[in-house]
Amino acid sequence: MNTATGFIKALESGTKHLVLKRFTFRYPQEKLKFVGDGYQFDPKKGVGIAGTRGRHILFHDKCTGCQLCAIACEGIAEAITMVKVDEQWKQNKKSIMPQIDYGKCVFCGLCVDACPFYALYMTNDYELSSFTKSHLIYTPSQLAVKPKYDGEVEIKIGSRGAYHGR
Amino acid sequence: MASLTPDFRFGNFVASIVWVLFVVLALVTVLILPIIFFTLFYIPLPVVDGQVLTPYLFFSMMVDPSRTLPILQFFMHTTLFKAAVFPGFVFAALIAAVTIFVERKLLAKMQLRVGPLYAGKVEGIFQLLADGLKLLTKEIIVPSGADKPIFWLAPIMFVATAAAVVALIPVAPGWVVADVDVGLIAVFAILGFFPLIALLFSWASNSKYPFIGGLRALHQMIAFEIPFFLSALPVVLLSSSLNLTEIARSQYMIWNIFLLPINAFVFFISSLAELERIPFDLPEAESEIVAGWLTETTGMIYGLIQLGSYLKLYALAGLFVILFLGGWYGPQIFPPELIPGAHESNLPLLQMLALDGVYNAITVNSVFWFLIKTIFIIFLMLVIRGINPRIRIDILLHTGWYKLIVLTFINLFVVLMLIYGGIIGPEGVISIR
Amino acid sequence: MSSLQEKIDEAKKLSLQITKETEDDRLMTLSVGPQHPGSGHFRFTIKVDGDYIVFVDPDPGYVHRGHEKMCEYRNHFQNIPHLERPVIHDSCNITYAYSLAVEDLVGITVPRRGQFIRALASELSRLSYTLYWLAIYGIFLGHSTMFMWPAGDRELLIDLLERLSGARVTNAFNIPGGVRNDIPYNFKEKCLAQVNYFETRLKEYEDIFYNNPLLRQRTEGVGILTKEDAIKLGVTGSVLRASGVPFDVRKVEPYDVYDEIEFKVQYMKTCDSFARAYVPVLDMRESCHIIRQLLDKMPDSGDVREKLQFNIKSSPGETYKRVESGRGALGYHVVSDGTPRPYRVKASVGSFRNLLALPFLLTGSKLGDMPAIYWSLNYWPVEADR
Amino acid sequence: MEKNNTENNQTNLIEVKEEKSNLLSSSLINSITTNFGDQVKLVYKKENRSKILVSPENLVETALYLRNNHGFDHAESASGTDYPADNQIEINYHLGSYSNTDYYPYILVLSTRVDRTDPKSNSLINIFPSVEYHERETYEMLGVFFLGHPRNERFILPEDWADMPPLRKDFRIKGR
Repeated sequence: MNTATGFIKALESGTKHLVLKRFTFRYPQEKLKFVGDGYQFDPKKGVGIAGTRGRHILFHDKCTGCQLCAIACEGIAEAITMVKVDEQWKQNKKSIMPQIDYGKCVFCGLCVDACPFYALYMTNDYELSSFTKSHLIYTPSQLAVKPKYDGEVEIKIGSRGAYHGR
Repeated sequence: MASLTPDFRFGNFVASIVWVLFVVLALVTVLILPIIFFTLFYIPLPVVDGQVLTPYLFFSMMVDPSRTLPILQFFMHTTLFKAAVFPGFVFAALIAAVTIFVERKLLAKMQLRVGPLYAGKVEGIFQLLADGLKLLTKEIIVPSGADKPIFWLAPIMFVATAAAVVALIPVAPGWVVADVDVGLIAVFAILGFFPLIALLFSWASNSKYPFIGGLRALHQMIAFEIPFFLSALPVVLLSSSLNLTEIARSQYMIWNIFLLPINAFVFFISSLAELERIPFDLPEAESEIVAGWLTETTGMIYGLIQLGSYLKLYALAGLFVILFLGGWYGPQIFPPELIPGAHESNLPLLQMLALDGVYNAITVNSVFWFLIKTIFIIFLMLVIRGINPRIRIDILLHTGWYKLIVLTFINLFVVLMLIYGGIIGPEGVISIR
Repeated sequence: MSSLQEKIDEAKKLSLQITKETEDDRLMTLSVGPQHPGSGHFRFTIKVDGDYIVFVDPDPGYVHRGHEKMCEYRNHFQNIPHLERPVIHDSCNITYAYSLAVEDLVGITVPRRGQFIRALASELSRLSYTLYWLAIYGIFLGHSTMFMWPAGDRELLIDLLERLSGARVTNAFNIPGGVRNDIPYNFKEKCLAQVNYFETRLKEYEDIFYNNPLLRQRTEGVGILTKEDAIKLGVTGSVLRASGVPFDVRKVEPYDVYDEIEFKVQYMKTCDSFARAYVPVLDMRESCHIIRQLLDKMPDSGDVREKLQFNIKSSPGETYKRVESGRGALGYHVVSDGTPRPYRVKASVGSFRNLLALPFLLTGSKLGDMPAIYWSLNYWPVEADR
Repeated sequence: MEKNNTENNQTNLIEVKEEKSNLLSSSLINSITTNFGDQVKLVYKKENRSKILVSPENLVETALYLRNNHGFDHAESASGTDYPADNQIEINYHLGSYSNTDYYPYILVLSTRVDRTDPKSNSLINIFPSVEYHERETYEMLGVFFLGHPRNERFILPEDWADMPPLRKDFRIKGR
């Protein structure tokens, strides 16, 4: 009889789930809500600020071309190269800024930790697919653009199980 | 937006479609129509309503509503229609398709997933069509060293055998493709071909995993064939007939499942094993032997075998309904006429809408109840797939040989005692007729 | 005359040879992996006699990436992102051990709040790994529902890790000196709610999977690894605990804050595949318990990270630090020669140690038991290859 | 001149370090030193960890003593470290115990140094069966031949590996 009760319990558990809410959400129509504006780092305190590690954002008015991000990346992904930019900034004598190859980047965020000038942060934008590998290389001017991302669903726990809801 | 390739031109796309249409039209006018007319000229044409059904008459009848229904009625009672369309292949294939879709959605629901979603806008109802098209366009890879004739023949044989089982299942009084007197035995005889096909195919594919899978299929089949047949025997004793229509008729008052619950249980388990569905899907156990005897299947070969196995699923669920759930009997819920007074009125359009002459309340009711019961059984089989892991081969053989056979024998003797004791049976206390 | 005798002898020899060959033909060699659905990135050759496995030869290395060699060319911080690659589902634990080793070499202690947060991250990571493992165990035994439920419920924990660290699986969160960032706003309530809900899901797993008679038939009494054999083979983690040795690094050698946390070391004495499959579920319950305590006892404010230079130089010496990962004790033996880069890193991982039990258990068992035994060993091919 | 410097660095590694001494460590080390005397050299002693260095000839003997008298029943890992400056390869066995509850948190590193040009060492497979794959890995990664090991052959590396053992220090990674 132990066998029978085992089967009946399994059947009960399985059929119970027919009325639970489905857990998946429709991705392109709905997107996940993230905590902040992306991972940031406060060099004074030496700790980061929690957030999603998506693609980077580069503040041209703060970047000094010190290459610390490229040095940090050297042993990890070698995704950052310093390139010459046409702009003239007082703090950036050499006029070089990071250019990031997202075909190589592993989104560890250690370059953000390395930047002492609040110039390189990460954003919520993680949708970076493209048809060619060359499109994955983001130049400093592309990195300066603040991405638009509006996710609205997050995990909710209700009487009919956990689900993704607004 | 990002789904189009950079070199996509809409004009080229339209042009290619127009070109294909033109080629098809040209071929039809030049080749296919003459061939059709030549053949029609030489074959004898049937007589409907006292007129020879020439193609011209046929087309004219299709536009004249008053003449359409007799033609439909005539075609519905031809053997070809029965075998190919209604209780036969197309009907069963449709149910198989619906079963596949429902199975995917139901399992998805049970597993808190979505299941098919995108094909066909509404919850992915055209997913199966998309899958079928995909399988059709896929390359068929024949392994080197394979026995090519058998490798090509086996999937077709599989579908044909499954369709042969379907042909024996009645769905309503008189609606059966082959109404043979040894119906039940014929069903078991045809079912006995499946492991042979599996073994042949696995041997022909010249690979190790299919070979093991084929052997497993054979073992499983032999272990479960005997309880399968023995569990159906008491039903034959009770209704004193092997004809499936007769067996269904004998349950007019009491369904067999109330008299023989253990038999029904054994039959259900054995049919799961016969179908190689989840607790018993050893021949296709993917974590042990890749995909078992289906390892070397590709493209439409795989599609045909899937179709065959779902046809078999429908056939066995139908057989369960015929044997234990009283066949097509159920309360009459359909009206005698679809639109009351349509037969008396002389309005052809109204008669056509009411399907006068074609519509038969009893038949429709029978088919309805048969379908409801069959779907319930299929649903049970699907749910069992969701909650169980795979069984091991030695436990399976042990279950088949030691438990189920003994159970069916005991049950058989109990039923015989009850019949001779005059409790159940044709002249028993609990009368069936 | 003699030539005839020779011929007869020759024929006898030949026939002997033929019979010997036919005897060998009884055995069928099956290659399980690397493209077999029941193997992972791993291959083992088995020989079967009928339905019985008579010979097993594991051949790992399909995803070997020279992890230990790579460490010698990067500094301690740069090592973190690639160290977690072998087990991205358990990334917080694998970097935890390395961080402990580096902190020991450098000679710093992590702030107390940082210790709590990284213990929390490692517990979440362990839960998510165990669910992934459980999902694959389910599908290996042909239970498709048991594949989908843990894979779906894992989202609860992945979501928490994502909030905490910013990445879903490759967290790079535990680094030498503490953690990368403080917990975000409103994290405690969210974490508590989701972990509590997750704990109720474990009952459903038991109903549909562990108490299912078919599963019991398949796993109970299968692949018995006795206590003596387990000790002899030096297995670890849930495999060891299922064989009746209550060994858990968090208990026997508490690192960071684990000496303040109350939990039981769950172990079973039946030594079979079922025990090895069930001990991780018991562990998951304990992990939920630990997470609640960690959230409760965590100091409200404070530093989370000891500030270290990017090119921190460690004193020459060597150390061996271990943590309890999802697969057992995970130790890092780090040798330093005073430069910013480690001189030699050796990872002693649970998977590699449990691999030794695979031929031992599979030989003599049935082919149908192969997935039940293989995946119950809590073996992660990528980690074993490093 | 530079080479000399590095050599000094390397030899510095094997200095005795007295750190926070532990009762367990002390009793264990005492027991070993009373038994083996100068044959065993203590490298470091920390809380729950200690490392001893023995000569290759005494390796089996020491391991046997540790297993029989102290309950070290398994090896967590067997690994090697290449010291090209000393022309030596160090083999480390991280021994642990599951049968002796006192030694649960304890890891004893049993190490030996073999010549780098022709590295050969006695296998501990008969004493600790758990070192089988670890020693095999050490063989292919560092080229140390383990005498008495049944399968000194390729394990993790590709089948067609024809280069030198990759964990040797003179095996360079491309581009670094």
